Amino acid sequence: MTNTLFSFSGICKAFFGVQVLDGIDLELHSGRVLGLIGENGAGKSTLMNVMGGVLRPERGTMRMEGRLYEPKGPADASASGIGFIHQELNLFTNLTIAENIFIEDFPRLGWLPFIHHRRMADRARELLADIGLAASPWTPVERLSPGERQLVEIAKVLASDARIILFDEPTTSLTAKETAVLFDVIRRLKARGVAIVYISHILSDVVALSDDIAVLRDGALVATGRVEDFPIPRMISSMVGRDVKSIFPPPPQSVREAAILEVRGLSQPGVARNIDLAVHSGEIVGMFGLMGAGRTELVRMIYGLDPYAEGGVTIAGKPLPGGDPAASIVGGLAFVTENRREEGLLMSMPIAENIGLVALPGYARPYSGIIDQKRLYDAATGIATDLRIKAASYLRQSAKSLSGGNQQKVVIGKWLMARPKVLIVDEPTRGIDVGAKFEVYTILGNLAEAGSGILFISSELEELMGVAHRIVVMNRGEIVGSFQRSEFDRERIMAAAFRQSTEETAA
Amino acid sequence: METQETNQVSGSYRTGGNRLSHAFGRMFLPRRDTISIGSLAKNALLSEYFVLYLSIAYMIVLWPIIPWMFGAQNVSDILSNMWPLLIIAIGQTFVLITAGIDLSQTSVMALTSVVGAMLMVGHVDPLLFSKSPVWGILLTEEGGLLSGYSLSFIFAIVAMLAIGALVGLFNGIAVAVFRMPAFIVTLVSMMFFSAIAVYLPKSENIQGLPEAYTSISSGSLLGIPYPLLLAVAVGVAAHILLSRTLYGRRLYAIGINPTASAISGIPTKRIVVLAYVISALCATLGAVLYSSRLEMGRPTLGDMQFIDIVGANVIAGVSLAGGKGKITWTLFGVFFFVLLANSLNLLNLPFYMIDIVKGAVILAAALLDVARNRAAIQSR
Amino acid sequence: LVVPMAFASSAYAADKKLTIAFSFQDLETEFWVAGHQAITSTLEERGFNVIEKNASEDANKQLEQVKSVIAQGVDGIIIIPKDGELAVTIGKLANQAGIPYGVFNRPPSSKDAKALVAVADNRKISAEAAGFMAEQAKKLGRKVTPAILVGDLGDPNAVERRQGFLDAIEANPDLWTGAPIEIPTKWDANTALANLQSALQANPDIDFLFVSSDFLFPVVKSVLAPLGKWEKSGSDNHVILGGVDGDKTACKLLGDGYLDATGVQDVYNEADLVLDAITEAVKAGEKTPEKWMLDPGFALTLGNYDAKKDDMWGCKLLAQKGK
Amino acid sequence: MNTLQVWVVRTLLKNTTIILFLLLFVGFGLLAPNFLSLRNLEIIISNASYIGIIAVGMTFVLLTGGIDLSVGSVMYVSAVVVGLLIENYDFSIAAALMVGFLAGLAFGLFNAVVITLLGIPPFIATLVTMIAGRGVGLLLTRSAAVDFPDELTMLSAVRVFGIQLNIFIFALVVLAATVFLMLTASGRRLYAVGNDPEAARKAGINATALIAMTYVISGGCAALAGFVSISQLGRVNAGFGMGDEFDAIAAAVLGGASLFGGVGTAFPGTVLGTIMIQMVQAGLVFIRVDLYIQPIVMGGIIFFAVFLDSFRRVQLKKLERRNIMRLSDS
Ligand SMILES: Nc1ncnc2c1ncn2[C@@H]1O[C@H](COP(=O)(O)OP(=O)(O)OP(=O)(O)O)[C@@H](O)[C@H]1O
Ligand SMILES: Nc1ncnc2c1ncn2[C@@H]1O[C@H](COP(=O)(O)OP(=O)(O)OP(=O)(O)O)[C@@H](O)[C@H]1O
Ligand SMILES: [Mg+2]
Ligand SMILES: [Mg+2]
Repeated sequence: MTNTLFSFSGICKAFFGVQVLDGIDLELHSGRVLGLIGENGAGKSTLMNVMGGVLRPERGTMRMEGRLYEPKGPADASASGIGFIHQELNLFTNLTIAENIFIEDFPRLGWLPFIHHRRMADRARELLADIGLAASPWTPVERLSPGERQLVEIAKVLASDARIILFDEPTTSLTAKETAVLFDVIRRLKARGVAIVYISHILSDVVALSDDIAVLRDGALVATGRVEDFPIPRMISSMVGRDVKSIFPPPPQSVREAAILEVRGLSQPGVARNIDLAVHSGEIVGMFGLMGAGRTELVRMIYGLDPYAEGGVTIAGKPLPGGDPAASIVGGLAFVTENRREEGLLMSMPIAENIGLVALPGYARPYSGIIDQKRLYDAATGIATDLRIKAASYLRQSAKSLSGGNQQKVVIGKWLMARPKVLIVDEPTRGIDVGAKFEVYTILGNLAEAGSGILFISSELEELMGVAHRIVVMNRGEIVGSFQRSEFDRERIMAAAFRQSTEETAA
Repeated sequence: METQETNQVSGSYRTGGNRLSHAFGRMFLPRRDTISIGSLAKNALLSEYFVLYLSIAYMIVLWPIIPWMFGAQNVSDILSNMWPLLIIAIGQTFVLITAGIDLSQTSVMALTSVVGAMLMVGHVDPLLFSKSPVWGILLTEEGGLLSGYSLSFIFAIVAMLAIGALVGLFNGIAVAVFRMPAFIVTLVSMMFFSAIAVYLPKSENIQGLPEAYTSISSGSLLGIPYPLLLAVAVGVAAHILLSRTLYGRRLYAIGINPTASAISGIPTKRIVVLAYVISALCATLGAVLYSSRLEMGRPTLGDMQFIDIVGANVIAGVSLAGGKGKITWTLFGVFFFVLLANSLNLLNLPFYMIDIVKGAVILAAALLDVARNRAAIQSR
Repeated sequence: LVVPMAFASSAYAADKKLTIAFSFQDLETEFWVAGHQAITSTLEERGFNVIEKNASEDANKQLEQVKSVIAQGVDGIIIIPKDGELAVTIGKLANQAGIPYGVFNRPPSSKDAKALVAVADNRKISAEAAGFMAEQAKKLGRKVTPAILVGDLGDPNAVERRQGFLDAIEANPDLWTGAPIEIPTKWDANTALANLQSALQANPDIDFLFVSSDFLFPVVKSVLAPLGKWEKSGSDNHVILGGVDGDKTACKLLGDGYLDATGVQDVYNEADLVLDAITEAVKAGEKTPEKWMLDPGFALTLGNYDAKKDDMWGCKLLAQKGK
Repeated sequence: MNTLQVWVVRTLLKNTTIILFLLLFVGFGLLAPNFLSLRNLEIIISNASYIGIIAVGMTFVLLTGGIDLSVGSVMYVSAVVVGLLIENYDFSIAAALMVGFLAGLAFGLFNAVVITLLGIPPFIATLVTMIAGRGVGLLLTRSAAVDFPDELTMLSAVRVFGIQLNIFIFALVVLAATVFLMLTASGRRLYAVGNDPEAARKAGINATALIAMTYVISGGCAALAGFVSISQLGRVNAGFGMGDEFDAIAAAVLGGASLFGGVGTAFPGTVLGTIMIQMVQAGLVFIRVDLYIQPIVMGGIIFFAVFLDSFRRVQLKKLERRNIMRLSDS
């Protein structure tokens, strides 16, 4: 067995009395990948933050190559060769890709304080090539998509030749192609003898990458071992602490004739062309596509956030004015956006306030506009409880302090409370655990059961095939295929998603 | 585990009917955002009333040095200085919560006081005003348009409010619809409208306002001075608007995350515009009190006051970054500033010491406030 | 109102000294500093307690300050009001409180409040100074191009002085090449500098410059000198120069012949007038004495420099400094 | 739209500020022909230089999302210190200036400490320095005017490489600031801190030190500006520098800086902003607008400039929207 590079012993961390990590003993070995799994809020990120010097443990010690390791801050961590890709993107949108990559130590012009721009650009190009991101190093990060930004984050750790690299859910905004690239990178690092921690809720990925597995539950290490001894069902049961029969609930038998959401001939130059789309009452329509296919843009137009040149949208026969989210909501439309941090949450506000936000007018008295707090909080806590959001108090704990997965649940809860006729969800299961995923699917299912229509955007084909009645494939701003459940077939759907781009490379 | 969790939550929720109100307050209490379960009430209390305690402590310290500080006369002075400033600062709070700032309030005060005076003034001296651009239109030797009418002052005040609202509307639209930076927009309208305020009467103060108007600041109802009544009315209305209504909730939401708010169907533009209108209206009411007290319309009214207005807000914890603020805080902040000014007047320091002492006291207050916050964090 | 008086008497029981409160609008120019000096020192010489209040150009503040001294129960109040209207409003308060009330340098806008007033007429003084400048211009036997550095339009003194200047312009209709060029200063040296430079750039032929306050002369110098226009009276490039206040600099410049005239308010005289009056009133226990005393003021010019320079406060200060 | 049009539109949008600047210059020129002279441009820049220097310092502070209200007072105090040292303690001019400059830095350092170590909001911290600083000045002078010897005022006439000294200093400050902000590691990290302090700390950037630095720089700039100004005025009254903080912030913001941090440049941004304001002021004097109307017109023009700028941002965003389809499609 390879030599121990890093070890935790008896690490404990509590947030205001809530024990988040208690007594973690764990070892990392150079040249090996440790898959760290656990439900949302299990403490994975917290553990990594302790290691990365972001948080200080209450008890316990860490050793690096046998020597005691006590980081005063992130700087110390990177100084001692620990690279850290945070769960939330950590880029400076007002700087360029190159600058972001080298923000920690810029290449200098000799002894001068000036940045050696050419060297920086060249290094950056190599790295971008490594991770297969086709963009100039001088592109401002604000112009990149989350996916592309994630790649930049990865390039960042590659730049610092770290000996330990922590990946906290790096694939949440990557799609198949980039994930492949990432895995390739990780394998190369591993070959170089780097020790790696890989955190993800996509267990198949974990299996594919890891040598060892460690399972966290409620801040305790409940199981460790070699990957061979961890078939996915065992991972799940030890994460959740009980046996879970299936990963996907069967889609409800509730599809009705009436089309509840109808999109006709929607077009916007450069974004989408002649989109026809219908979601029936009780139906779950999956929308698949590669990153940048234009799904988000399309739904943003449908929902009324972006303008469109031609076409129209109707809900239950009533046309939407377009360009007016408020009207869309009144019309019965709901939209769970793909990045919860910027577009979803009021980070500093309590969970209940966040959940109440959309439905608020329904709890205000006419004229006076006075809010009926009791009813509001009852409803909000009710929803939070249904979604099994894990928090000390729904009324006081701020969304900021929630784990990634629980934050996502808050965003969904916010829309459920508005009782929508049609729910558009953009990548709703990004970064949430199997248990939570199953809950989300069930929630969507129940909603459909109750007669709502659901448009489910995802870059994970499995889940779409698992829960959708029908899958439409989007590609370059056009809908290039539609498959009934009976005709679901991985290869054909993928082919549709890739087709034009391959044509292009041919042409 | 999960079930316990939820039980505990709903439990604390049921037992905590009264904590509910706190829960809402808590949204913006902590400077550093953190969860507190045990020490919540204490912490809330601390952060809510700290500046008030501070002021009281300050008064107690001063008691022996300046006994007449608490003479009926002086106390009533302190209060009469407080009401107008309070009303204006409350308006500012609304804008600050949206992560904006309104530097134009002072110009609104000047402009409305001038126009109001021009409308209701009795007889004026042609020597002074014949050069005014509105001479013969708004203003003649027989006084303003409304002069003579018994209720002229009411119409005048209505007109003042209308003008204030227009200025606010202008600021709001520029900021919310055209996405212009609030600071520069309101700075410009400050230049612009105070210039107009000086231009209309060609620099002259307008005296000879009707009795009914000047008595607004001096008169009282059942022994309660009108300014106090007005301030309380505005304060209570603002407090309810912010803490209890749909509008208030949405205002905070916008201050914290405009994008998320817009996506959640909040009519962000309308709400922000309204905030600027409210700010300008409050400035106008302040102008009514000041000008009735000075018994004149002044083209330079409020010239120096911007710093006090925003300072009072910020010292009390209203954040320039938005999303954070409460009327009670503003009240305490204003009280602190007025008290400070008044005590400096009474202390009879030589003129070259006053500013130094004033600075020192503000600094001390801010320091204590920070220390208190740190303590509150640790105590968790 | 009884209560604070009670406090006050107890507060002052200790010493029989009488207390006079003195609230001045600000100390931003030498003129105000001199006035402030004159009053405070004289008061102390005469054995009063003095309470000073700087209103720093804020009308409200001044009102609040006077209220607070009334609350302290002082025996007399003297103010340099931010403006005439304020002087009236404050005066009414003093009258109510039955405290003798003196107004210095700026006339109350009406007689609604009883006060001891010692004031100069800014407009008249400015007109005199500008008038003498016009005489100088006539000697040139050609038309001249007049310009004025105007003060802050929010300040009545500035407006008055501008009026005085314009009076002089009207008085000599055919002396000018055109309408006077008005240059804003907002009473701020830097603004004055910038705008005067621009004005001279736009109208290089300006050769008749009225400066609304003497404190701006250093600025004028630093603008004119590089252009070769900072010359003594009599030389061809001399710009006929006039000001108001009569401060040290003005006195010096007149002596050296750069300056043609400045309108002088006799600070010391005004101070004495109002102080004598208020002292009597206080001693006699009068509560609301009234008396208007006019400081005739005068223009100190190249013409009467030697004769009258000793009446100008600026020259007195200069002399002291000399010793 | 074909690509050429797109290119034209984009370049137009990218340079609205400069375009407006030229338009104004020419516009005033048409109304007052002798406005269009190099000499006049020089005068304008020269008169913009002292506010410009403050505004550059202010830009540093704004980049971190802070604000510095104390510059006006700092300017006053350091000028007073210089004057008194020369007058009463017969310091050499150079020595006096040096001490005065240190005084400026000291006030900046005070702000820095109060803000970064004691954690007091910049608005309050610098407000205190603004008030108390003015007080210190009054304490030193008893509010009397301070005069400066001719040797010092001579300096305003000095020319370096044919450029007026104050303009030269302004240029140096701008150059230094731009080099620092654009080319050095700390400069870029300053932008990072302004963009997201939390992330900056996670990235191991010493945000505290950087923020502290900006206030010291701002203090130094204020002092320097004070010197430039006294070399022209020769005298300092108690009101010296009052309200300049707002002119400086206005100039920076007009130059594109944001009060929320992370956005803004010393050059061209702040420089253009400052000069534009000064140019309008000069233009209004040139064409002899009624004094009462001048500030009204001024306000109108600045408002228009800012309006144009925001309009342009929105349009640029639209143009830079990614194109999902193949180019041939659109
Ligand atoms: N700053 C904080 N303040 C209070 N509680 C916190 C804070 N950060 C995390 N927590 C709590 O600690 C627990 C663990 O959070 P953590 O982010 O480590 O979970 P995780 O395993 O990363 O979950 P996920 O897979 O969703 O990211 C959660 O219950 C969370 O609410
Ligand atoms: N290349 C790009 N440039 C700019 N914005 C992009 C780009 N790619 C995606 N975006 C935007 O970033 C957001 C997130 O995109 P994401 O990484 O989730 O790709 P995606 O959602 O799979 O692609 P899409 O939703 O467009 O099919 C969306 O608003 C998307 O429009
Ligand atoms: Mg996590
Ligand atoms: Mg998307």
